Amino acid sequence: MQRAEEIKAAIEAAVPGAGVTVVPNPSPSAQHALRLEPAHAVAVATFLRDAPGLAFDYLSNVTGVDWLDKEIAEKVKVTRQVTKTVDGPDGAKVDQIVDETAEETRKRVEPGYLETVYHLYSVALHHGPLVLRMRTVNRTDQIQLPSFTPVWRGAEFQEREVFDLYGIVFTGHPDLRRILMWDEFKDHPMRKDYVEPDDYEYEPTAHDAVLKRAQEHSAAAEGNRE
Amino acid sequence: MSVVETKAERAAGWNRPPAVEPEGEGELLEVAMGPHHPSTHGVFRMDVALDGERVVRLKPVFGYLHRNHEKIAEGASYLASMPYTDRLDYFCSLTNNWAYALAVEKLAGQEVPERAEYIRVILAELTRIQNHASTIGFLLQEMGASGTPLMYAFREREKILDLFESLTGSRMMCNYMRFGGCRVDLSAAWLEATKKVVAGLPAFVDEFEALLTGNEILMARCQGVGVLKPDLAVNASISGPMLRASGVNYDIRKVDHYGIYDRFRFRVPLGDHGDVYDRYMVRVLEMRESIGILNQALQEIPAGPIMDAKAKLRGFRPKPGEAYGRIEAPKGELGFYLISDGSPNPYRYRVRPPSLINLTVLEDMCLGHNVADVVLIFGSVDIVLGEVDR
Amino acid sequence: MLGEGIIKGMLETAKNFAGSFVSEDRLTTVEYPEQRIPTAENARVFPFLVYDGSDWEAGMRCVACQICEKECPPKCIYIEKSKDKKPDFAGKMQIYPTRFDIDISVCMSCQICVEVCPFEAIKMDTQFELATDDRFGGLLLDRRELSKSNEYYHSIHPTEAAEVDARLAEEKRAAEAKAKAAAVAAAQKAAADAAAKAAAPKIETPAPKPPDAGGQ
Amino acid sequence: MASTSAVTGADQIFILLRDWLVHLLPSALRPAASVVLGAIAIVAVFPGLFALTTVFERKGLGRMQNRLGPNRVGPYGFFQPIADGIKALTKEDVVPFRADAMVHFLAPLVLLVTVFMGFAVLPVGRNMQLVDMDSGLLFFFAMGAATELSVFMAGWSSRNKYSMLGAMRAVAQMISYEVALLLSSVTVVMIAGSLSLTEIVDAQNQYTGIFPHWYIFTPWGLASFLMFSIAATAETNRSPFDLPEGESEIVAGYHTEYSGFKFAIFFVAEYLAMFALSGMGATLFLGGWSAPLKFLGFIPSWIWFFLKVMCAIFIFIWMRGTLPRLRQDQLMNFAWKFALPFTLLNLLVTALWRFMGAGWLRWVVCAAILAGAYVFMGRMGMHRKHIGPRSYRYAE
Repeated sequence: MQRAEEIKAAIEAAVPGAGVTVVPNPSPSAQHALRLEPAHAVAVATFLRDAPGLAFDYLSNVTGVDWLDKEIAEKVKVTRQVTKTVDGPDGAKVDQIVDETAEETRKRVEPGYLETVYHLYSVALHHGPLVLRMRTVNRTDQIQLPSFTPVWRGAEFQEREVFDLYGIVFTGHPDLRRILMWDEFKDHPMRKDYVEPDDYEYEPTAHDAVLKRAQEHSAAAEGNRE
Repeated sequence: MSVVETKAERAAGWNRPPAVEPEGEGELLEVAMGPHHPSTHGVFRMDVALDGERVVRLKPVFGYLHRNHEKIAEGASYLASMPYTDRLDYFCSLTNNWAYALAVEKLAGQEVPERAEYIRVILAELTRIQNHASTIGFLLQEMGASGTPLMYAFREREKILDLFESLTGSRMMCNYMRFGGCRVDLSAAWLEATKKVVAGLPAFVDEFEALLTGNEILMARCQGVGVLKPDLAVNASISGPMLRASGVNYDIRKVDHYGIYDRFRFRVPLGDHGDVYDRYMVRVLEMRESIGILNQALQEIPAGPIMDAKAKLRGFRPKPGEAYGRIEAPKGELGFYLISDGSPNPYRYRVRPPSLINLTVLEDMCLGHNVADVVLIFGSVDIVLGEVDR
Repeated sequence: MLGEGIIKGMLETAKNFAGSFVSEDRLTTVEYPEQRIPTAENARVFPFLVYDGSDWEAGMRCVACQICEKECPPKCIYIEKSKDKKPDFAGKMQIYPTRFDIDISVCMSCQICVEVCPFEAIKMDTQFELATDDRFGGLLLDRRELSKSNEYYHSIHPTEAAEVDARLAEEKRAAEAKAKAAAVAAAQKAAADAAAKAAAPKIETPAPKPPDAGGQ
Repeated sequence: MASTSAVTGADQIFILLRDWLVHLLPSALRPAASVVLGAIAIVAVFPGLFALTTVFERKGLGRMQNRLGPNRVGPYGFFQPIADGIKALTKEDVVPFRADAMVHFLAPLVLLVTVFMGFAVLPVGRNMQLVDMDSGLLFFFAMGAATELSVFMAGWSSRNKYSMLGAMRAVAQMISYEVALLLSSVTVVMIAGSLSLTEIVDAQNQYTGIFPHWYIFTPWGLASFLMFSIAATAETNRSPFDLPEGESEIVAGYHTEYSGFKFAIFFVAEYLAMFALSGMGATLFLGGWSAPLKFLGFIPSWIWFFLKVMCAIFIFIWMRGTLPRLRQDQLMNFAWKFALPFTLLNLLVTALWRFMGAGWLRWVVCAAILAGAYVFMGRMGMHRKHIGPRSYRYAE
């Protein structure tokens, strides 16, 4: 966390209004991340690469993560003002406004987003990793993020892969095409809500999900035949 | 040496491959090299535009072997992904195991017993030797040496695979390492057999070098071909022997101090030209260093447990969080990035494949060279399609 | 001088050519159907089910817990549980699989099922010559085809099988001791309940068949 | 010469057989029949030798690679070529869609015919020569040059990019190396004073003590022989000059689109060209059918010829087992910048040899010039391309 905070301070000194936040990582690995604002991301990345004390010249890993819309049920302590009738000092009933605290379960939907994660190392100074993250606004239409390929060439294929599998559109990428799936493919298979197409092949031990698919497939095939 | 770009290069934006203009008039010959081509190491395609035999454009096309390993892993438990990692780079299943185990150990905060660390080092270095030997064999195969170096490499590789089989049960799909240790302990007999094999390896490397290193045809074919400049190599995230052949001193065994590599004395060979010959020689020299590591590890291996006492085989659920673990695999930096949401399956499982990322600069290296050089440069990158396409 | 390295290389191949007539190291070919390398003890190919005794159905160790089915990475195991129960090696009544299929065309020989099995019921075979011309039926092994005796297990993985037997014997002893203790406790309770009787009757537990009753 | 007459029977057995057969016919037909019989012998013997060579090649290559090679068909695998032949015959003959079917069909035939023609002038034994031409050498090389046509026909008609690339490579390479091939043979003509192969062999079939007067045992002859061997390797598209069919680069070169028996014909023709050039090399530099030592003269001459050819074939196989392939431009550089100047120099040296008169001086002078030139040009070539051994640094 310490290191991430330091780097955050350095970035904010160099790129005004960068809007970097530290994303803590609770696991024992303690690889804390810096979340960048897409608007300043390329400037921050260039700074990280070129700053003498940081020199994160090696972009090791680029990947995407899909976070679905989350329904969060949380218990909230809610304080309300309620009118209560209490015994007044003179014995008379008096209406009084008091604060009452009650626990309530609230449900809220946290909108999902797509996230890119970058792992940076420094070849010159032999340190790292520095984890950078960026989030899209939502999972449907505002899925643009700036590309880091102009800063680190190593992002070229990996960003293409993230584009292919998650559908994040990298603005500024020189050659944003599908890389693993074929060009005519429509969906983005790594998304959590991706539905596999009905392309079942015979498997003698079909069970669970495969069996379900097999049945659906044969039903569909029956339907087609009729 | 400086690995940072000069100002002028930086001003020019990013390192795009320089455009090569065709010399003569007339149409370019567009050749799809692959997916059915003898030297694309499986199913890989290069869309090449040729001016005569000179390459003016080259676009790699991937995905013929894509099976969405990452998606499969998200639907399987942590343990169930271990055998799948064998199938990424099927030449080096043990280092794949190690990288994955390392990432999970980082995620779950597990400790690895000393003996298990030694076993891992021994197996990883054996893997490295057999991978480098076969890579050179394949490289020479692509150079047209009718398989002789490849057969010599496979002769030694067989001995190493026999060791793998007698320890892990399988020659290539070892599935040996576990989170917090290793699956089965090695016996004294295995250790003896390994010592015997390792004792024979220097003679093999000598034979290899006598056959190849001084060969004028090999030198003529390899030297000055497919040059990769160090600053581009770093900028394009090249890793492994390819990066070091360009003269960048970056060996994750030395940098990350993972495992117990700090205990061994070994050096990192570096090339000065970054061409195919340097990539070949760096691999040869790395084999020699690996033999040194093996000799030390086989001498020093202590007795003790091979699994973390706290490690659980069934019902393994790491706490929410994420971790990126990487090792110096024979092909380069192999990393695993895992996000846990506390369930038995990883929420996100990502492989950082060195084979794919090392191909980023394929076009840069090939432009202006011949078709014959393309297969050579491609072979010197050392890829396995199982890992490229995943 | 030009050609020096070429001549050096040619001498190396000549050495191997000549060596192939005299040295084992330089002629590594094994002519497979006639010659065979002994399989390594740890070698693994496809899983099989271990049974004790001579009757594969009665002696089957599998209790259809379905852990392997869940853990199997390529999901090649299919198990159906029985409605009734049969005694296991320690004499405890257990469910057994009425159907246990492994599709070895899908199986990737990873050994995860062996590792996760708490009952030592599934082990790895070393038999690899399983080629068949029936793509589906021939590669789908049912529980009859999968069942191999414990002696067979001993013959292919002697060290591992001995460890397993020791472990099972230990478990069985513990189970018996527990049963004995329970019986003794029950007897004592009965004795206490009866109160009148001076001595509790000694109850003998029936000795179930030992797991490795192979010698018979 | 007392013992020779006893051996002549074995030595001339084929000639005697032919004459006996021919005398059964009316005299008007005899000259034609004699030629036909000779042609039949060539067409029977060399493809048979080809079959044998494929087995030897695969087994030898296998031994170099620590394996056995084919050993399943027949005793020690020697019936493998029969199995291969049956396989080639029964395979489907695929002609690519939109290929020029006629040319595609003709190419292997033209190749086979031109290759066979070369054997007509080759003296395979004492008096064993189909046609004894005065300009046999010229005829041989003319026929060799005609193979380029068929290779280009094959590459062009296939309508395949790899075939095209292979054909271009093949033609460029063959034409370039033909120069070196011819110029290195010219030295022999200069010394022997004849283009007739019979006379060239006769000139070498002499002995000083027990040692023969083969041209390879002279400085210029050795140099010529080296250049001839290199050029012959390139002419026959054998490793390390097998670029036209470099399987790792352009799949199979000009015969990518050939299958079945047409492919087999290409294969046969490649080996026949190898025999022809080996035979020519033996004739020019190794004394043809003459015995290597005088007292070995009792062994029939044709045995010596075929032994010499097989030795050359073994070296072909040996090189194939060891050497990686050159690149196109390096191949051309080698042809024009090394082989050509060197053979030209060798011509001068041969002239020097011719006019210096016998004595040790011409040996020293010629050998010194050639060795010096070889070392110097080799160094220059490597140096200019910055090719050489390297040293490596280590980081701790």
